[in-house]
Amino acid sequence: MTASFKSPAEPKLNNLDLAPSSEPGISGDLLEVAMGPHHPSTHGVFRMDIVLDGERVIRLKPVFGYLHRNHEKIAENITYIASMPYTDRLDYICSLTNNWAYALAVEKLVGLEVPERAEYLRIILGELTRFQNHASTIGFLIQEMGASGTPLMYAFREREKILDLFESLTGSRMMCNYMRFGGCRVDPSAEWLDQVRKVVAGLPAFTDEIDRLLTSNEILMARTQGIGILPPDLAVNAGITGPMLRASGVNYDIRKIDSYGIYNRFTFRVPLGERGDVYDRYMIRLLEMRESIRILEQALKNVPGGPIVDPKSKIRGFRPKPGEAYGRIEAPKGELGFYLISDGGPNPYRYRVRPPSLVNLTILEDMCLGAAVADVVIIFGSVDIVLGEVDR
Amino acid sequence: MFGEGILKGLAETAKNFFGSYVSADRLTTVEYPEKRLEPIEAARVFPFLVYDGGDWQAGLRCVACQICEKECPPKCIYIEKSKDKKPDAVGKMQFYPTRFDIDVSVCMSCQICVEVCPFDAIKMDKLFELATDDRFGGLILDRGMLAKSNQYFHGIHPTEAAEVDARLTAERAKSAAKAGAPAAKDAGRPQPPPPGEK
Amino acid sequence: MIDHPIVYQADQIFVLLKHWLIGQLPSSVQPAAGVLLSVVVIICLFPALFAVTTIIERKGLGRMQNRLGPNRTGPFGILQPIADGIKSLTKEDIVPTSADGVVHFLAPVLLVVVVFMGFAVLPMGRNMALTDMDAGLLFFFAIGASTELSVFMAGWSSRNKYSLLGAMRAVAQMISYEVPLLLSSVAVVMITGSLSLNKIVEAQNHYTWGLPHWYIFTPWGLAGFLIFCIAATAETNRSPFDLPEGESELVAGYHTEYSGFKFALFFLGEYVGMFSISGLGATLFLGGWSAPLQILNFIPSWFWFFSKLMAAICVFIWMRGTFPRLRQDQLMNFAWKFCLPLVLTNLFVTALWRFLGEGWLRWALCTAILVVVYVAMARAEMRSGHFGSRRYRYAE
Amino acid sequence: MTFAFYVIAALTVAGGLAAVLLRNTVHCALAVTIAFAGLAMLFLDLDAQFAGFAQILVYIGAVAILIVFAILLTRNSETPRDGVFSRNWFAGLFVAAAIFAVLGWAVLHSIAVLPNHAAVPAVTVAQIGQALVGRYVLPLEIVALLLTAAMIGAVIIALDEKGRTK
Repeated sequence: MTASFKSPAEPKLNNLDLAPSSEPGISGDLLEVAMGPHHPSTHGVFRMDIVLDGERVIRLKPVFGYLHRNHEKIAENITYIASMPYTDRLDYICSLTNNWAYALAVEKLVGLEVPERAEYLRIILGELTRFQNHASTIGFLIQEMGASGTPLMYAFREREKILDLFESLTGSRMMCNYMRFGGCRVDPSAEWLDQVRKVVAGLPAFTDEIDRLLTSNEILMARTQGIGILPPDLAVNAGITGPMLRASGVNYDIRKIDSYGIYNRFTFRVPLGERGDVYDRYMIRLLEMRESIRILEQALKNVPGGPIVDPKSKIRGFRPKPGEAYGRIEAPKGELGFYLISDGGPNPYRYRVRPPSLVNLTILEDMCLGAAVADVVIIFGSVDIVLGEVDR
Repeated sequence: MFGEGILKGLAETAKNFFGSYVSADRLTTVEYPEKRLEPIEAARVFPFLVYDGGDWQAGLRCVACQICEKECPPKCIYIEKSKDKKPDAVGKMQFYPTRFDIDVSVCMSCQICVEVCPFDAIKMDKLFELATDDRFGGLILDRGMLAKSNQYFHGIHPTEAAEVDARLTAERAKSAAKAGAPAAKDAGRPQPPPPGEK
Repeated sequence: MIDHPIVYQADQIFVLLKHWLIGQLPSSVQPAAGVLLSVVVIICLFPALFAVTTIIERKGLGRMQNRLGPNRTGPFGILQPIADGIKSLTKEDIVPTSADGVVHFLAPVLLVVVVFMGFAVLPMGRNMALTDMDAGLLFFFAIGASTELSVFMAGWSSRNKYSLLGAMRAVAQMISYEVPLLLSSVAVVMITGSLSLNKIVEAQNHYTWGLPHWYIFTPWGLAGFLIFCIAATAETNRSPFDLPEGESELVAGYHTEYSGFKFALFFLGEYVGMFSISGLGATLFLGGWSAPLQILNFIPSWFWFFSKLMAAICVFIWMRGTFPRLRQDQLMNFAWKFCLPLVLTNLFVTALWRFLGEGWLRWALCTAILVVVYVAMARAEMRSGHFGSRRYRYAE
Repeated sequence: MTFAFYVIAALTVAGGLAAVLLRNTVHCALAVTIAFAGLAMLFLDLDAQFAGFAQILVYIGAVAILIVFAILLTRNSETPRDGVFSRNWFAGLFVAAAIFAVLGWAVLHSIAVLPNHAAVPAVTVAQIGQALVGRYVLPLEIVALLLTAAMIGAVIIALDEKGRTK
């Protein structure tokens, strides 16, 4: 970790009335606990080496790499299109946005035009993905607080409907492999779009349900408010993106800044938090789900006809001219970028992923210092990571 | 007020408790082996090889061009080309695979092989109950296991199969016309993919 | 209505049955046989109820979460508890090498013995208490206090950090919540003037305009009942106070190192503890075995007791399906800084109620005091915890 | 002097002895609990329900737990290497014997003074309550004050430590 990742200020004790049991500087009764890689609440194989003073965290070292699959090196040895299914496996909750980011990077590299209809489809699928990702993130977060899975099951109930849509369009529920360079793979039928409209019409009921179930719950407030505070300057310095950054009050949404795709045609707002604690991160996700529904409603109103893939695009014998390109999108977890260098061959010369999960996770120690072990679990849950993307 | 949020939460779970008895929208669970979900047409699991007619060995559309083997991202396909030739789906003399294995423990169901195949020979299956007690051998599907009839293809992906059939019929007519002409010089070479086909 | 012979016999069917059975024996062994019979019935009845409860819990939680719950064993999965029982009986009993074998073995045994003893004083119907002890309530709490020791023994003897932490948490929590639990019951004792649970039920078994005189229908009774519920939830380590076994932090708490039959005993102990504390709550505040309406008096008294008990269990399950759990320091703060002042206020209000005499004045005054104190405490609590609802701004 | 008395007495004494003689401190604490429980049963055997249940509630529910917690928090649950016996054990024995002698003397003398040891007075919980807030209200209040003072003292000690480390 570089120096800029460290908090400039003394880490604040997060609203916890625990007296330090030893003199500062004396490490008398410190307890070292390795949380993970086989711990129920580490979302997969992830380890946190925690040094505890009583129940207070005084050091935390995230250890990752247990799920490393050599994604970038593999991608440099296979053709461009063959990497597309591999991007599904980065953040396996939102494969469609991963596809989109990679397709965007290649489109920039080659200069392909995306047809209108494909742009609309990408927006619809991207926002559905964002919705189901945020829903399950909230579910997992509350699950870690011990709610025996109720919000998680509600989230999965809605996610089920969205995944059914994905399956009936792309053939797979999670590993969609749907976007292609310069468009999309399959043209959806009118019935499919009607189905989407029906599902989207039911989504506000779900956000309201989660809202009633959780938002004003005193236990949730007591557990999450003032816990895991991430100050805006630290967040910016550490390169945090996505809902986590916005929960700290920084207005940074790539959908607004880059307006990639056709996001500039839709009206939506970017919710911003003030304190940057776990509750803010939960609320920002909930509010973003509502904005996603707004975008979906606008996009579904008039999906234009026409081709869904640039006729110049081809799958076999795809050799971009030498050059480089960086394509980034606002993935549900933050800025997902793909950096490509082409040397004119069929395989990329360099292929690099900028994973939001990994970058957002680097700040974990600064948020957890002074918190209790029980809080570490929910702070970790509020970061919203998928280990497939962290370790690649 | 203190306690209000707790009561609201309790009301919500109570609503779901009773709602799960009346609304199928809430209770999405299906008791799997006895009841099954309606099959989704686009669903894909593992690839299979399509053959026409009744005999799978004679009717196999695959011409062992090995494009899918090359393009497969996890490299789970293994093909051995034949020495002799047999007529393919459109009636031309082509090679055929003497060996065509797919290791489904490696396959990641990405459908790239289907997209790159110029002969509509490999398609995605929907069969997912492939559990076996042999970790290695049991998960390698050979030619015989992979070969499924065109009728089966029509059964699982009717729309796509109809498109493919229309295309193949057109090509069959074309090649029949060409075969009628005396200069059938490139009959042995693999057909270039028709335009528009991916 | 109870005077009607058929109603009377239905009501007293178990009592009459027992008398008839004992009447077959020589008179010298009759007292001992009577006790033995009752004990055997209790020891068989509540594990059976435990089995029923596990299936209700799993089904109910499932339905609350839009799942089906267990559905494989028997029709609609109702044989699941039998399968679970066979499983836990036949599983290997693993004792860690470094564990303290004797204490490790004694802990679940002690827990189960102790939780069953609580039923000795609970009146489960008219004339259906095992013993009519003068200090019945005191007995109940004394017995309840002993469960802490078994929890500690389990956690300590396992020689596991998680177990020990879970046990310490559990014991600290149980001691803390015993105070509001006891004090909320003291209000009932103050009004009834007796520690005998039979007398407490009798005192509530009156009707005005067909409505019962249960203590929950008084301001102090309602407040006491709510605090009793909270404290009982914490006493039994149920969600949202299930920190001792908080699986996201402590794996399984004090019974991490238990398996097979010993684990089943802990599980049984937890549920039987729930039954006994629910029974106590029903006895103290919900009129025990008395019917909710005078016209319903023809239904046997034991039916009412057990339906109240099961209703309480369903509330436990409902809460488990809804709430996230608290953090340890918040849990302690809640007991000492919120429940304790409230329950002390409630004691004061109860005394006021007792000495103000009949009339609307005591209703108004007692309600007002309780509401004002509750609102003030709640606001102070939320302010000191720095939490509350928030508003969010949007960037266009 | 019934059979039950002998059994309970033997249990109590065994618990007390085990508390002194066992090597593991946590085992000692648990043995003390057995002695407490035996004492409570003795009370119950004498028909003193209130005293018996109060004994269980206070000594098993609170004191035993306190002892156990104290042992664990000071991290001395392991057996000391140089044995559990103090070097000047005979002094302790002497003190114990002296106390036992005084108690025995007092008991033997009071038996002679008691009017009729066959008549067991039926004391209900209500009577104990009446006596506590009636005749003995002053001692009760003094004890309560003492305990409150002790508790505040404990809190102050704890607060002081916190202030110092800050």
